[in-house]
Amino acid sequence: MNCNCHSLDHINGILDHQDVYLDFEESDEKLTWCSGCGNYGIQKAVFRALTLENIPVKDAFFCYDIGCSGNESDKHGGNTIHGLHGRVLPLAAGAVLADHRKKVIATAGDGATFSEGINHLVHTIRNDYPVVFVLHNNENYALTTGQASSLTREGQKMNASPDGVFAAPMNACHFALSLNATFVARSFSGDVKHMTAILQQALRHNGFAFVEIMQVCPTYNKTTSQEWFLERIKYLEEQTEYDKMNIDEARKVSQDLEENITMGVLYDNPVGNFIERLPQRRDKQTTLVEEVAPHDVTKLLATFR
Amino acid sequence: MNCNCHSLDHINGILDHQDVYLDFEESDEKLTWCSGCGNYGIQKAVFRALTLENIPVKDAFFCYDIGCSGNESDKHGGNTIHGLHGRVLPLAAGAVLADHRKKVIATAGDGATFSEGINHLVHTIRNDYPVVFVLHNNENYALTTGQASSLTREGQKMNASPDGVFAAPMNACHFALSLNATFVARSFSGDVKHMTAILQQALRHNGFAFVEIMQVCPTYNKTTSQEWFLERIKYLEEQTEYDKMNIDEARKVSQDLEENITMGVLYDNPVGNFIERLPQRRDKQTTLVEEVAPHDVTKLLATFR
Amino acid sequence: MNRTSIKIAGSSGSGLVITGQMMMHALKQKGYYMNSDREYPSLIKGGYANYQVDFSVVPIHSLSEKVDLVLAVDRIGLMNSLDALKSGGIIVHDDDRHDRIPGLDAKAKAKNITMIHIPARKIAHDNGGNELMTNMVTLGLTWRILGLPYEVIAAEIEKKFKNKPKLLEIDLKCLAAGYAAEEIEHLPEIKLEHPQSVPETILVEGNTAVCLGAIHGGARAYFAYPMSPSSSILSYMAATAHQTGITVKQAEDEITVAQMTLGAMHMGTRAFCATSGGGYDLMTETVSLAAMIETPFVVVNCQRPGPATGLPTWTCQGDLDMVIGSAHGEFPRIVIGLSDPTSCFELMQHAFNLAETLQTVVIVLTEKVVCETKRTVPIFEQNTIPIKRGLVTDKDELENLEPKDRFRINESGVSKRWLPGTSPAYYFANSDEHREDGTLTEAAEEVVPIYDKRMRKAQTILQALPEPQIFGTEKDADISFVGWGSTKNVMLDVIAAAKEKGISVNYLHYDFVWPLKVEAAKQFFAENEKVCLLEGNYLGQFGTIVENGTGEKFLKKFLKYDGRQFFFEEVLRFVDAINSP
Amino acid sequence: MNRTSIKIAGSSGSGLVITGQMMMHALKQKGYYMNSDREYPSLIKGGYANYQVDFSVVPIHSLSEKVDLVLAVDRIGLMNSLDALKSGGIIVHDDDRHDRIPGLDAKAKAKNITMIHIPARKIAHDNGGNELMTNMVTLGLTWRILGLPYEVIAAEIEKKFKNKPKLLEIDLKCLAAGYAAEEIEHLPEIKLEHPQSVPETILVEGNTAVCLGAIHGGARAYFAYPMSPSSSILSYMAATAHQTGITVKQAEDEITVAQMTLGAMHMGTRAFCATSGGGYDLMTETVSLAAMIETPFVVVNCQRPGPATGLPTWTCQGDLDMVIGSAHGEFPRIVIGLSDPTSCFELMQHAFNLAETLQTVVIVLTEKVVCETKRTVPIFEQNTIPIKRGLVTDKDELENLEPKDRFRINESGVSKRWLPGTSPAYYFANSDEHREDGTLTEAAEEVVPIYDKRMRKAQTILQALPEPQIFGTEKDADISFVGWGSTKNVMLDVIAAAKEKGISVNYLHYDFVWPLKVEAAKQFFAENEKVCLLEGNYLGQFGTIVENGTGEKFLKKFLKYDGRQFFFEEVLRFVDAINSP
Ligand SMILES: Cc1ncc(C[n+]2csc(CCOP(=O)(O)OP(=O)(O)O)c2C)c(N)n1
Ligand SMILES: Cc1ncc(C[n+]2csc(CCOP(=O)(O)OP(=O)(O)O)c2C)c(N)n1
Ligand code: SF4
Ligand code: SF4
Ligand SMILES: [Mg+2]
Ligand SMILES: [Mg+2]
Repeated sequence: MNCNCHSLDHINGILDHQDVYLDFEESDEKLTWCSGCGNYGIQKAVFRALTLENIPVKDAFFCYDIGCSGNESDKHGGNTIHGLHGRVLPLAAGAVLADHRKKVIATAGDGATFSEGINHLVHTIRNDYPVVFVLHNNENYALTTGQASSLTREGQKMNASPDGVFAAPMNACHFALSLNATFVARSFSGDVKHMTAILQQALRHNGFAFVEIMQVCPTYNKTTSQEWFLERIKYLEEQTEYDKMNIDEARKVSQDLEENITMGVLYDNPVGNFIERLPQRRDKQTTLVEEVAPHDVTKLLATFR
Repeated sequence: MNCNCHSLDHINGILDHQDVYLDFEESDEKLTWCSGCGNYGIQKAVFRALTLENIPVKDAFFCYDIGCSGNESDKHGGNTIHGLHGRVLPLAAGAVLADHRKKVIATAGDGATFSEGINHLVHTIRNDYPVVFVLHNNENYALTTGQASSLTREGQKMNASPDGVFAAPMNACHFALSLNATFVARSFSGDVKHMTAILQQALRHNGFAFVEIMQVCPTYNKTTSQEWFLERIKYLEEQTEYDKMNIDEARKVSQDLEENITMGVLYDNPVGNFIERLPQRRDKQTTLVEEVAPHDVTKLLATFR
Repeated sequence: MNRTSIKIAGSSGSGLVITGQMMMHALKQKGYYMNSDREYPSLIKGGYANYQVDFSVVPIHSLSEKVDLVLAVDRIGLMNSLDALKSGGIIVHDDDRHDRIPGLDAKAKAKNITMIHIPARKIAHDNGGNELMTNMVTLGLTWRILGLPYEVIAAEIEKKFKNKPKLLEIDLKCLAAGYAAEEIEHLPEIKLEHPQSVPETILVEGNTAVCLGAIHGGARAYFAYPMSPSSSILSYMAATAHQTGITVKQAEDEITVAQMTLGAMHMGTRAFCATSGGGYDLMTETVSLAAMIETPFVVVNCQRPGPATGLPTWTCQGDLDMVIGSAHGEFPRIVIGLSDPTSCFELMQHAFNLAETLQTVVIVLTEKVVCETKRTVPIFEQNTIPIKRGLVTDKDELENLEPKDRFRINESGVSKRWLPGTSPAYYFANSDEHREDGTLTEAAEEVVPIYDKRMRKAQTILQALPEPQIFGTEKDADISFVGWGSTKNVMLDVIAAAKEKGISVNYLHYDFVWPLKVEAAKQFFAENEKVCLLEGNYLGQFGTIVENGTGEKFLKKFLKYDGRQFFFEEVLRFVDAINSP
Repeated sequence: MNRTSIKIAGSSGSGLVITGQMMMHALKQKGYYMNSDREYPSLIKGGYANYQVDFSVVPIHSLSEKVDLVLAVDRIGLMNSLDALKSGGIIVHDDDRHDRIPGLDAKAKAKNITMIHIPARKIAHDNGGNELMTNMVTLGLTWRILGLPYEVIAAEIEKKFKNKPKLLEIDLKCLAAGYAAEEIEHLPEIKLEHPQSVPETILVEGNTAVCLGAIHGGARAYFAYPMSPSSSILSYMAATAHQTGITVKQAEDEITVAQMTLGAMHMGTRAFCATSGGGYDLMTETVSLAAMIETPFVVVNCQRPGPATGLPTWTCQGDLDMVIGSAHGEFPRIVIGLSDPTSCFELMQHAFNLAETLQTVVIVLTEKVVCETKRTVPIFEQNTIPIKRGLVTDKDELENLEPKDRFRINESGVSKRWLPGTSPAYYFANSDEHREDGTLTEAAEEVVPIYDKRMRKAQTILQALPEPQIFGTEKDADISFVGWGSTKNVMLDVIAAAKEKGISVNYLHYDFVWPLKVEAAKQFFAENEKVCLLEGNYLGQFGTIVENGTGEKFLKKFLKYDGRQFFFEEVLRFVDAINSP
């Protein structure tokens, strides 16, 4: 159990690296998420985790999707791309393949991830690109004013679903596990410490780290509120027996989204990320960025003479 | 066990409805799949199943993807769209929503289904649109000359993967089952009778029927050949105990793609298809096609006065 | 033309829209014609937003640049109000500490602005109300300043909250307190003209009118993925689905949306979809397919400024070149531009008729300012545009069709179309190049004639399209304009206003933007001396099409691409500048 | 210019390409210049296909409409051979029952065709060979008819099969038997000119040259989804990855491909991707994003006829309007057209330099006939086009950058660019409209200057682009042409051939197709009387751009859209027709 979510190390760690932390936080513009929005906490946890992992601004690279989750992406320190709706994963994958020395953090909503971009999710998992993915799961399309996503619960009445959603919701972590993701974790926007601890582990994972944050959206999702979650959350860290490398167990504990919602690192089983498995790159020490230079093609040309 | 694959009913049925069958087969142009290609058998089975289910040409509608599977789509009887690569499922869904009296049969390759169009697969399954989907799984991109698909086996050397594929292949049926598809079946291109029987059941399914045909492609897939399959195929129909409504069992039997490859209807558990669950359509007797007419909007206008 | 403009200003999510719309409904009962707009950031809450209502005793179509009164609901609203006001205007607000906003009072004075402070928050609280009800107080006060009778606005509030009697009671108290305007010295007054009668109008926004046009025109399926400013089409279609019985599906992405629409159209229903530029990009491959298989296709592109995410909640006319040029391969298509709710209602019906009879892709372009603007328009006339489908329906004919009738090579480029299953003759809708019956061909001598046929359709389309319309003097105007889409709205008001000044202005408006009816433009250039372009983008995209088509050059181009609509006064100034250089 | 054309014809998948390429390699050893093309259906096996090789003692760039000799490998090949031949041509075949093909002999006679039958199948069998080895027999015979020395072709075969000694032995026997041509009476002869020396050339296809150009130019990542005719780029990049160390990824779809390319470019490597029209449609939203965040982006669009699936294995120049018009929103971009392997090699390097230094999208258009055609060209010269990146790399400068330097508003529209992490100054690459440092803005007064800045880049681009090139006489030509892409190839041969006839032809070729360097075209029109267009599409897309840009009209437009390239003779006939009407 290397979770420090119930200790003070966390805050001490931040205090030790105040400068790093402030580099991320720094902004004189006001954040404009709704009050009570879970995104505030998630953002804080991401910066804390980076700080605690001693990853300074210059070594982090942030890729944001379009949605409430991506709003405010221009109000913190760090190099970013705020890209297109649904496309953050391949963007982040391209970035990290080019410069694997950067920690690439990709952020997207449930709409982006499980509708517009689910093709990317499937294949990012399969390819195990070394990206930390933070899913802001507020169970709706918030920025477009509250339509249902694939993760909205059955029966919910939403904008454009006045009769209530009638397909069963997908389960984010379970889906990732069904594709044999190498790191799958879940946390809650209301618990900054837990999120921080989880994200730290995600940052250390060698491969694609899938982190679902169950995020409250008081404006459009009245049902699964802060209180609703607090009543249902179970921390895996409190369970001493749990084997993070057992995917079947992970699948089992991930399943319940109604009664006992399991939080923690559900699965962590690195196999060597995409770049390490790519035959022509295996032995390279440099990044693709560093390698841009005229490449002699004389030998290749010789085959056409 | 309502499979008739080892009886003579099958052929007698076809003989009884020769005219229907010939309407589908009719064409004076030569089919141009490679010799030994599994697509010949699949096409035959589709026509036989339609014939045996007494669905004449005018009541069937065929949607084809781009790939070898879709080639030859203009050499048989029936109304068709031969659409775009990867997009056959939403096309078919749109068609059946408009005219649910037609039996809509969608056909695509593994490349189309698990790469370009996997977003559609996920959501077609979730929405349970009443479409029969015939997956021609030849484990490669054949029409573009043999690149790897997501279903190509690990280690296979393919066009553009000279070192061999290094991601584990997806399992088509298992993936469909992980999304709680309501009908999942598997058959083999070398067994027309079995395919016919399976497709008949698919045609009777109320909802989305996912039918994986493991298809030989002697040109680009030398590994999983006719012989290879014949040595490994196990028919579910020979197993009297099997409960088609138990998804956990289905997931279990679907898993093995190496030693004992299970063929048959793995899962069949209709819940009422999309159209039936759509509140505003539940009580309608007509199709959307029949309803095209000026619609009086006086009442709607009144709300703006 | 006497017009009054009121702006309700504050932070996004603080009840601006509801307040504005209650005011509009009350004004409507009095018989005013109105136009409105909502400006807001791409955020759910916070950030400056406003809701503007312009009204008059005669129909108006545009918005004023500056308003007569700002109802500032909070400090953000107050801080933005001075710039929004005409000199001599009025601010109604509830900011106790407004004198601490640096320079505010001085600036107000310099601009001769009257600032009316009312302790609305306190009043609301005293009456048992909450934060949002302060808007009732200021609304009451505003109504008083307008010199309009209390009962009218009170009746609106009663209608709105009739199901919430408790709330209603408090609301009415707040409203009344505001209207009473006690303790306010020197209450200013805005003198209004009063309508002679209450015209038969509806107050409706463009996107709703798009829906109504489609519904009336027989559309039976709608597919969409949410995207500003198209999302309200989805909301309305879904909200009315029980009444209309229409299949409405929010799908997983725009590719799906386009494919479902095409599949449904192919089977023979009327289906459509809507999106904005980025979503349209994703649909283009399907557009190309529709063109190849000659299946009718209707898509609405609700424009907002790009590239990329751009300004998602603002307006522009920037996607014209894109919808004309995008989607691979060569094929004809039709582009229609919407301008006001009436045009939305009617042109959607034409869109379906053209798509079906000409078996073509029809792209309907609209603009955020058309989509989301509520305005008063005459009640839509129904049954004026008969449904035309161009289908073979005659029994005998159906019996005798051959497969190759479907894509038969002919002069018009439009072959027979029948619905799958209605004739013994089946056909292949083949995305591969094909023969007349849809069977694949790669033979040069077969490819050319079918390619020619598809391209010949462009001529048939051009003939089928209605001519553009001239507003204002028929010819020999002092100043002339050409445009499309929302440009029409401001031009209508400018023509009237210029006339009052003795300047004759006319305007050539294209509802059917592409392919260009070029003769009308040529004639317009021939018959008018000073022809200018008014267009909401950087490049003057339509202007270039007109110039290239006619060989003429615009005297001047007034282009705007800051996300805002053309305001009445700025165009009038442009006219003045041309008129007396 | 003496040229010889040979076509190997038969059903797809029957060894045509291998046979053709062995012949080409042998001809290359003799010092001939060559050009070739492969026509095949979108099927894996079956259907008529052919491989044509034209060769000469001087460089040639086009193909002949009709050939001198057809090597028919099977009945399908034989049945298609008459139409392919010049009158007086030769057919080499092995069809015992050719006399049963209705009308074949009569038609052959009428066209004065010599039919040479050789029992190749039998010979192959007698020597222990299989079906495919019959091609060795006919190849040997063909080589004999060409009067070329046996050793040269035998050496090629030896090289090819040196790792399969058993096969080689049989192959050589077959070849020898064919060459011996026993029992063939009246062996015809094709008299060839013989090269004086063996020039230093490579035999390479366009797509390979694209790869080599990119590799040489420092590209370190390639992303793709298979699609004809771009797939061979992926194959080559993957096949050479061990040598180059380049990250090559076949991704799940074209959207992914575009996004990965953009992400990689943004971090500072050189990455590119390729596709065809339908795949490009899917990339357009990403193109719009690249433009908004001003990240360089290089994409190769390998054109084939559309719309939709169209003619996937055939050629055209039909996507020009599309790549200029597609992707929502307004922004400048560069379009480059490839023509021959040398241009592929060089222009790919320019594409990267332009994309990076101007922070823009560069779309490289190529055509199936450029992609897949093997031809002899001089060995590519390396290190002639230095890598230019336009990055801030100076340590001090990097230390002192501010975030708003990234999108700073300036005259050129090109602000400073530095790689993420190389400077303490970070920046936001924001798809929302933004200020100079990338922070979001919706304020009109901030939107306009940054929009202007991005659009001003169009001027900087135009100045940076090289001028188009004139081939043939500088001015006052009898007949003139304008074109782009593969048009150049046929024009080079036509200019030479026309000159021999005493007709002076010149040709204005645009490598950099968009934005249009308009002055050069104006001057060309001014200095030449009869300017025509030669373009591989229906609309004459580039022609319209030139006409609109210059205000001039082409005398005639020769447009072709049947999936075939422009053949040498048809263009020459066009020249004749114009010259002596
Ligand atoms: C191609 C495209 N389609 C649609 C949109 C509109 N859009 C913006 S955000 C969003 C959904 C947001 O939902 P989610 O991803 O869950 O993020 P949230 O706002 O809930 O954080 C949509 C549909 C878009 N920007 N681009
Ligand atoms: C948008 C788009 N991308 C790529 C292609 C090229 N393409 C045609 S078929 C095909 C793959 C075929 O593989 P699969 O779907 O497995 O069908 P198969 O040929 O194996 O039957 C591809 C990539 C295309 N037609 N359209
Ligand atoms: S709408 Fe929901 S997700 Fe968006 S800012 Fe508000 S609370 Fe947060
Ligand atoms: S390549 Fe494979 S799938 Fe395609 S026709 Fe040949 S055998 Fe069949
Ligand atoms: Mg969400
Ligand atoms: Mg396949």
